[in-house]
Amino acid sequence: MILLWLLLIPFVAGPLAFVLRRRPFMEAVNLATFALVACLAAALSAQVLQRGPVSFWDGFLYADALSALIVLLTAFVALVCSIYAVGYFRHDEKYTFFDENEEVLGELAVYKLRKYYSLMPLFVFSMLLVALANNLGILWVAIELTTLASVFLVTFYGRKTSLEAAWKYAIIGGVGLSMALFGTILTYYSAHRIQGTETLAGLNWSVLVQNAARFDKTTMRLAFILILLGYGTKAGIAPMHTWKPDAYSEAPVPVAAMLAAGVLNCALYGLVRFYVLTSKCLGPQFGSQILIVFGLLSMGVAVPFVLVQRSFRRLLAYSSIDHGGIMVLALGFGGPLGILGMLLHMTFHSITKPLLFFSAGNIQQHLKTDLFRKAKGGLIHSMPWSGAGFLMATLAVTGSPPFSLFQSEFTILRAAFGGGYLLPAILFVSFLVAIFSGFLVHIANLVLGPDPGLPPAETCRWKKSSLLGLATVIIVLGFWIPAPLFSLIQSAADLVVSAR
Amino acid sequence: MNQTPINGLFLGGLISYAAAGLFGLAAYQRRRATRIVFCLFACLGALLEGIASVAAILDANETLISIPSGVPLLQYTFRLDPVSCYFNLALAVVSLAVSVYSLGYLDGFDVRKPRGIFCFFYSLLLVSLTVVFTANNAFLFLIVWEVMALSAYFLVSFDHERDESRKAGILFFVMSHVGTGALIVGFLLLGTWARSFDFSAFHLIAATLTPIQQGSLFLLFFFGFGVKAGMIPVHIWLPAAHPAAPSNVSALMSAILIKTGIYGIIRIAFDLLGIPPLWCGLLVLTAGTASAILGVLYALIEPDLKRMLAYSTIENAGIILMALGGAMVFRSYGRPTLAAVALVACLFHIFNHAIFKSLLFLSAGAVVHATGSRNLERMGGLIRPMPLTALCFLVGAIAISGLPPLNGFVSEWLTYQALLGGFGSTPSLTRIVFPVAGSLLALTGALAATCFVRAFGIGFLALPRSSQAAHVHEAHPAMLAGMGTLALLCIGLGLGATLWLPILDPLTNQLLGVRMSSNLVVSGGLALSSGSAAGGTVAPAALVGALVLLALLPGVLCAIWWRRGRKIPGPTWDCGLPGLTEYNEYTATAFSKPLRMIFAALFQPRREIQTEFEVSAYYPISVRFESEVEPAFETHLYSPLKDRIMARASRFRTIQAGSIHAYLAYIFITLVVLLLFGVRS
Amino acid sequence: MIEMLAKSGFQLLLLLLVAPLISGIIKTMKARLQTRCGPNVLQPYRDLFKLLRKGMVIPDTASWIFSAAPYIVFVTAALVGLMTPMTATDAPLSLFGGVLAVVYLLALGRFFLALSGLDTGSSFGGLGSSREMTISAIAEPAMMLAIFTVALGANSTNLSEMARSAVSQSWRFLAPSQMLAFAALFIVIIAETGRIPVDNPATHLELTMIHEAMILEYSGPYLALIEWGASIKQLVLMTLLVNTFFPFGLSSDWSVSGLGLGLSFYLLKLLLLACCIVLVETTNAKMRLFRVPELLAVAFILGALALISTFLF
Amino acid sequence: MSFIDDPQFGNTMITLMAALVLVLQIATVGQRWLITTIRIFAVQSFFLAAIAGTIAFFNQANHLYIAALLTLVLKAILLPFLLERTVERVGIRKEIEPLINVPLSLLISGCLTLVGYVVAESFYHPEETSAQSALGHNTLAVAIALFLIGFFMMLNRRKALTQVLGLLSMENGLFLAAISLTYGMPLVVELGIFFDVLVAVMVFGILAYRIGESFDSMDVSKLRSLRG
Repeated sequence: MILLWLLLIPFVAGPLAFVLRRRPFMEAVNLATFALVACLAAALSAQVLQRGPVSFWDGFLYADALSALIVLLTAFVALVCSIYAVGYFRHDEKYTFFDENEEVLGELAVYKLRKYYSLMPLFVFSMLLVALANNLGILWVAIELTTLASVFLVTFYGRKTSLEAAWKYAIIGGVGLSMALFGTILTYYSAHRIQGTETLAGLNWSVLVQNAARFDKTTMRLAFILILLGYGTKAGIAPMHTWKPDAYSEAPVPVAAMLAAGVLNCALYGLVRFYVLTSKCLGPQFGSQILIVFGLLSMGVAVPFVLVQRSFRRLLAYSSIDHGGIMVLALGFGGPLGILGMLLHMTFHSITKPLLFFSAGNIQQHLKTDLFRKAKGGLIHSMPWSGAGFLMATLAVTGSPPFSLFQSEFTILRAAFGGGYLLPAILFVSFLVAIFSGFLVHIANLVLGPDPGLPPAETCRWKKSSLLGLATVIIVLGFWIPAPLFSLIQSAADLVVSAR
Repeated sequence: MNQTPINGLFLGGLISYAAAGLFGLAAYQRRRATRIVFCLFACLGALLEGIASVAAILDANETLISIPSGVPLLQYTFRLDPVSCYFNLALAVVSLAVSVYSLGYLDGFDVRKPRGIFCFFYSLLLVSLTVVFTANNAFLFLIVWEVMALSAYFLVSFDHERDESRKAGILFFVMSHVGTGALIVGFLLLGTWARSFDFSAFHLIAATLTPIQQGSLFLLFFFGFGVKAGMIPVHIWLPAAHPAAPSNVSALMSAILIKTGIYGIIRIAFDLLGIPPLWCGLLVLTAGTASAILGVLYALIEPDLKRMLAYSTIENAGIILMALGGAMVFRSYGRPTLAAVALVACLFHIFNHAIFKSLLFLSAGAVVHATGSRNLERMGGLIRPMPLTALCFLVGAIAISGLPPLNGFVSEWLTYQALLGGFGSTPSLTRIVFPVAGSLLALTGALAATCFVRAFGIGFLALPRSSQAAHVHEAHPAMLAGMGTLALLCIGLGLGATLWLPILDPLTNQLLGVRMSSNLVVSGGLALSSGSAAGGTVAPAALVGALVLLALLPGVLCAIWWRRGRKIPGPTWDCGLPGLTEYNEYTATAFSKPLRMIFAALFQPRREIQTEFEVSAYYPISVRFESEVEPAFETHLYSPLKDRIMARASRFRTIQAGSIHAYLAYIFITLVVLLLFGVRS
Repeated sequence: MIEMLAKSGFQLLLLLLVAPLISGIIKTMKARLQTRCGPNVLQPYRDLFKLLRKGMVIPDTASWIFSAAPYIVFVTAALVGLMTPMTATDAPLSLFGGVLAVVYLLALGRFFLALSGLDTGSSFGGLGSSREMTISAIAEPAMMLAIFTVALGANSTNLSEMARSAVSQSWRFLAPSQMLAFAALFIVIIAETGRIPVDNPATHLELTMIHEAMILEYSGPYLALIEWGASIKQLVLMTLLVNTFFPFGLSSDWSVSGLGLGLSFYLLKLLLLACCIVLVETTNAKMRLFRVPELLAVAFILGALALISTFLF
Repeated sequence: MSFIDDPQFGNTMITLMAALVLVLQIATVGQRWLITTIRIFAVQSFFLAAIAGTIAFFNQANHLYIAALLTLVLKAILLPFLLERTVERVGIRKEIEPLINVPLSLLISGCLTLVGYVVAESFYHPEETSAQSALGHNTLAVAIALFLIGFFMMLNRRKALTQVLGLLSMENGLFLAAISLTYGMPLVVELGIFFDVLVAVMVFGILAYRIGESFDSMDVSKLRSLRG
């Protein structure tokens, strides 16, 4: 029953917010929905931990440890984004940031807010559907839905550049997903020749995984390549990453945070599902080679753009391309440590990345620009909380030790050295160091420095609470991981490894 | 003494450091009392750590402490073996003195500065340093290594309003991160071969490593730890970061942060890699000699007081590495006794350098705090208003130049004996390396003496060169107390060297299996011998006694022949000019001019003089003199490297040039290539 | 203990008396060679006693370092004297320190002398201390190589040990390494004691004086102490040169007959060395400051050759 | 009329129609008129529906009839009507010069067809499939070719709507592949896919319209301001 409620609540919240029209009601609905979804996600993970996989509608919705983890992460990020969004859009509304040439502010602003508050729950609904759908076809439909729901969120500000970003996002996403569909069809074909059933269950992952060993070799090889290209595009793996910097810098910050911490997880979730099938059928060797190449490529592509970046919003996009690359690399290294490292990295990344986006959002709203050239530095004087949060998040995201991302990167490196991938590991470490230096130079000069005399920014209660809440979670996570969370990650990793 | 009190002391020390940090962060801004409580907690922590390490060194078996950790992949295990406790003791002593000093120094900060943040990161630095020395697990070591770099970064860029300290902080953090990258790869390689990340496990498989593995691992670790130890090619962050930090932090950094690099090299060379091949020792020796020579040469021409001290830290790190290199070479030739002498010299110099370098930085901090500028050309005549600070600086200067009665001389003497012994014992051509290194060490020592004559002479003596230097008051009593303890320690270590050597016995026993103090200390604990039968001896305490006795002779002579009251104060000879002003005094740049001319090949000095005159060139109205020395490593190595990286990175920007067709083309080509070739593999 | 006190008392007395004599002899011989009649050989004694009785002018910019420096210079020179073997192979205080302690004690004296030069606040003091410290720094490696060569011969840095091994191996001074080491050490001692090619002790001309510039402001007893200390230092360095390379007549024990013989041979050898120094002084003009490093580089090369030749031949 | 239920006849009819679809696809690459592209797309969808109907008829896969009907209604009638209305409203008739000139792009489409056949080769298992199920096998090569040429068309054309059409023809290729390999995906999935395609086209239509409004031209290569 939890699965149905998990999907139904956001699905209903979208149109409800559309109907309510007034801002306080919409905010209330949004907050209530995501709070409820978060509790349900926690309950689901507890249930999965105790009683194993939960299924509903005889297998149509299916939640094992892996999907429970993805649901939990998506719910957490959605909750934090919704809290931040309240403060963010109030600030936008007050400083007429919507569109310069709109005379009648009030009415049009509400129209844009309605668009946000109705589309965001649908966006979260599609992400949850991705995690819970057992059928790979429905998985594809759900990921397509995430793209469609988020296109109009990217064009939120209606500027020319946001139109351009949305168009690129939609077209490249569409192309990627059609490749993914082709991969799904080929997988179904190779399964169809063995099972022969016509029913819907023919494409259910739980059914496919049992007799994946007998699938046809060449079909599965082609299917995996297409799936990697398809879901890799949604995850922003190089060379399909080109839409990411534009979409992240043009979308409003809560949407960008959801894209970075939500869609990335779902895309990689899809990739892992297929990776399990191919490694059962072809053995891990074939998959890991291509995954390592693509992982190193995305980290390598991120390095030059981090070093010579002009805008800090785009800097964050390249950081998430880099982290996408790290997770694909971890999957490529494989082995129990590799998969555990990847899932740990996914968890810590989904918790750390929103803080980076929120503090960047505060700074952009305060400075009215996201270009380093225009920002005169010394932000710590006018906005101490966001400045300090931004510096701390930068250190956390670039994987410097006291924070948890270093632990997951270290586990991934252990898997790399254990598996004998010496050169990729050394490249991995050098990319990490290069990206750290690029980030530090940019952000330290932005946050620290002499006082430029900007008026002190009054970050409202909502924004400050979301920043502080996330910061404490990140610091605590560096030293103490709650036992149930770690056992959830552990069982998800065992699921992926044992299924192989 | 069994285990439990040592564990209690050690953990108690860590807890009180942490308490100082949290208390400082929370309650700093309000009253002055909170400042005292912060310093008290820090001193308490230092005391506890000091006692714990001394007890652990003297205790026969090493203590292992493990605390349950929240993170499943990570175990908090500490190993208090003699080597780590020795470094921990040095840290405890220096942090005690610096904490006492900070009580006075922090009053000087202007009120707007967030002193609470400073206290938090200061205690975080102390905690991370303690754990770096005692961590027994490679993963914990790497985490705490970066936390140390992180807290040092925030302390260096504490007054980030100034561009110089912000840039210095970034340079420091980036270079230390590059070093940590090398360490991560090294430890992971070791971890996978040993199938566990405990240092004891590394120790077990040390014997099974092949020479190639040992060599490559050593290079990785030597680079990683060398960056933090301020070795020559990777030293450029040190002269930038130390002066930018507040003085009590730069004292702690110069004294202890440098030693974490050296601790790492010692741990790797002697404990974790078995016996590395010969060329590793020679590499360390040559790197040490280069660092010593270039460090002191750059220190000589530096007008900025704290930058000069930072360069002299590089010089002393070089001397320590020379002794260490010597020890490694002797060990690879199978001469443990000689290696033990070299190792004793290296360890003794580590402790001495920690003491006198922090003393120098603290007194420099007091001077800079009083005069408001770090430029030697602005100082002068400070010995009258600040007699005690001047005395402390003088004691530090004598110690660092290695002049007899103090501790610098004893450790340099031991290094000479080790190098001298090296000539006789090594068979092949490498025997010539040792005396040459010895003579370069002598050159370094003499240049260091010149450098500190210049610093003390120009900085403290004769007439004040600027108005601020004229109106100066003595440092805060807490600052004087901090400096005083260190000065007394310098003198004590110098005279009581023979008492100090037995403490080094457990260390040499752990690393080399040889106890050297019996044949190093001869004639009833009075004299220090060089280990060989009829080797040279030196008795620092006896020397001072003889000096005092002999001083009676001129005293008596003067008393007999010279009637009282005939000492008349008069003006210095001013060649008939209307009285001597501070413009007649020698300046720091002039003092180092002969050496700048002699070593012109290295410095490439550039001088520019512009004179304004009305009637004829011989009667100038105003002369403008500008002299500049080329920073060799920045201009020839680092800035070309940075420019090339940035140029190539900006060439990469064209792949995100905005055209959607190009983006689709990337995907299309990847698809077609993978369809055709991916399926085949 | 008493016996060591007696020996050091005798050696101290010897030191104090012979040092001014030697500088007096050098001065008169130099004058004679330049066909001048020159001052009486005992003139340095008269100067010292005159200065000890005169009053003193202390520059008002000077601090306690100005008045401490003379004592330290005199006392370190005396202590070093007690540590080197003059008439007998084992010096009274040889246990207290070897040749390294000698070098570094002299460095301590130079350190304080340079500081006192800067303390007076006049540019002459700064000029003198800057040049003094530079030249001694450049001379250091050459001296160290020469000392290493000799110490390796006796495999100990203890001066008495070196003297004993020099005495035991007859004709050792003819070995190439010893000759090269002697040449290197001779050049270094010329630089250390401020003799003509490096520094002109007799002049007060700004451009040429190095040692004199530092003690320009001293007067009365302080000047006496510094002059006396400088001559003791010169004597000690000459003794070091003489007794380690030409150890004839060094008595192995402190018997009266041995002392008498040792003393006479010792004075003879000093006289010969003084003649060599005087010869060098009169035949050479003072070098420009930036040519001195080349001279000391020659000394360094000689030292290195000496070292290599110990195991080549 | 006995030849109607003869599988051989079915096979020839399917191959004929698949070949026609491929020829029409290469024709769209060749010409420049926007309206004609939309109409060609409609005809292709009609043929696809016919192929689906034939396969359903011969293999008694009745869920395929629904898919065929949906394709017919949706892609042959509804979408072309929608797209034409957008074209009239924006008022752009003629496509300007494509990025790669026409003869070269035709050559590339030829090569892509070859690639399609090479890739399809590895799937062809004559030995184990019965004559009856081998019905639509050579259509897989056409499907892959359709997919790749559609992708190339998106790459090559400047107009926003043409890119949408490229995406739709790629989707057609997939539908053809699904039919020929596994006689269509499970019904729910098929419905989901159709629903997604419909929503996607509406979203693209709105976006293209707003780009036409603010950039007052549908030329996508003008969208270049976001760099680095």
